[in-house]
Amino acid sequence: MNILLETAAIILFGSGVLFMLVGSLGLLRLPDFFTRTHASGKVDSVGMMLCLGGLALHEGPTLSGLKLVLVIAFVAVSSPVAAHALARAAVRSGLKPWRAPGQGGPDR
Amino acid sequence: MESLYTPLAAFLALILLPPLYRVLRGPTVFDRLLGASVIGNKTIVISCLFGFAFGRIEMFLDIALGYAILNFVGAVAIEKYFSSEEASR
Amino acid sequence: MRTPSRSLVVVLAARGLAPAIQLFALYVVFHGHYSPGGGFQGGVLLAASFVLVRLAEGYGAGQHQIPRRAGLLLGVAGVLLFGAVGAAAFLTGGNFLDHGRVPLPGFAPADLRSLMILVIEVGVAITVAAVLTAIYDELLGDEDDA
Amino acid sequence: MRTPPVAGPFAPARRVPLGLVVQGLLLMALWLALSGMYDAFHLGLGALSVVCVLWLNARLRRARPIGPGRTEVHVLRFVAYCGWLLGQIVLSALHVAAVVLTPRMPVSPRVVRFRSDQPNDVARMLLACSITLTPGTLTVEVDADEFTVHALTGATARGLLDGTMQAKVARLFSDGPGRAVYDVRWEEG
Repeated sequence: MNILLETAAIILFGSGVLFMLVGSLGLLRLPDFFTRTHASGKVDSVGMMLCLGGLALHEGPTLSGLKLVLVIAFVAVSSPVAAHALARAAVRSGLKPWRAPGQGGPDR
Repeated sequence: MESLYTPLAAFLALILLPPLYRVLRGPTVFDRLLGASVIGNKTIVISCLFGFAFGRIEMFLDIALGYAILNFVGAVAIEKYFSSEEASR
Repeated sequence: MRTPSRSLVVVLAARGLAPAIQLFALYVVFHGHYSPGGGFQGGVLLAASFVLVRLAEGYGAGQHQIPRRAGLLLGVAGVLLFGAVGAAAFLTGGNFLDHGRVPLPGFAPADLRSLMILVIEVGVAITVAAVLTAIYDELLGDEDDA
Repeated sequence: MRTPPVAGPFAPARRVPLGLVVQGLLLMALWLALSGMYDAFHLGLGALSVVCVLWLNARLRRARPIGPGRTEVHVLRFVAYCGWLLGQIVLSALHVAAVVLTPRMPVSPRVVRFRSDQPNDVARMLLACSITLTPGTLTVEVDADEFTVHALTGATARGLLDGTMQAKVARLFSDGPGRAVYDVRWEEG
């Protein structure tokens, strides 16, 4: 049982780190601010929540585990709000989204 | 898992480099801010890891929570600033 | 097309998170003995929550939470609390901030010391929160109230 | 995030609304989770802090109530919704990760506006946050009923526009939701 929990924690944490890596790569590769917000701001916060969830599993049902869950909850509320606020500010200050050449409209 | 704390923290610190590049080079100011917020996110995870590594988890968790709060308030402040200043680049 | 000057998402998030942030700030103040923090850090977090409400909803809404005048008065009150607790030891001939000699009957000196440190932390927190909020108000007070 | 019933001009002003009690209990639970010290002294400090926080925010809430409409959440539906959202988030995080890792990076960002009937402002905020939290879609603006969303690929945009999430959010607050998604417009470059 203990081994199982520990394995689950390591898997969660590892996948979180992978998501963070992907988020960082996306931050480098994607073409403009809005697309980078998709990759970094959110793939990254998903990775972060997975990491903290793994740590919470590792800690087990103690007070610190509960606090880790609190941190996750706070990030789950605050990170979309922060991303929205930043994107909204960008739009309002006149930043235009990048478009792939020759694309637009509903179909891919 | 205990033996993994330090390598994982080192790896996370390594992943901080791409956002740092964005902070330094980002074409617009929003790219820089985005990079900064990503660095903030990773700092939270790293400080939790440090808590485990040093065996003072409750202390580092408080730090992480406070850091997350200030990060969020900072993001809202920046939104306020740039949506009131028109055409600031 | 009309666009609202304030984001609904940010306003409601500030409404929802501000109480939690304030409670966490008070926790940091009151548990300064055992975990990092204490008066200054707690005061900063408290000020962050007040500034968050002012940022999200504008200066006018923040006035309903901590009015500008009350902010300055609280800043003074916090310093006075600190000074009063520190000077209370003079009454029994102790030194400044010699908490064991504060004339409160019914406490052992050790208990008295930790209690008075807590009161001082509260004074520091009140001052820091009030002064930081007042600085925000003075810098970009009513002009941003769209 | 509950509001007391909107007080009319003749409503008694000084009764304690149920929402305040619930909020106080939630804050006390938060204190217990944070504090970890359960002696009388620290519990008393906790109660004092909760009262201070409630007082600070009740004044703000009385002065500026959150818009009209009932904002009580169906708790069980909310828990179920959180679970569903978690699954969606992981799925679309995998999608975005795949997009980023593909060498030629098939992104085709686009901006889409749509309207959605939601019972109140809290529902709108929850919907906007859910959209943003799902990787691949990003709420840029919320203006009354109208949501402006930036999507990373066509697939994520279509996934959003099938209306599942909107209907689920509306059902958290009321039983007879209106139209989930209508008046869809694609921003032309």
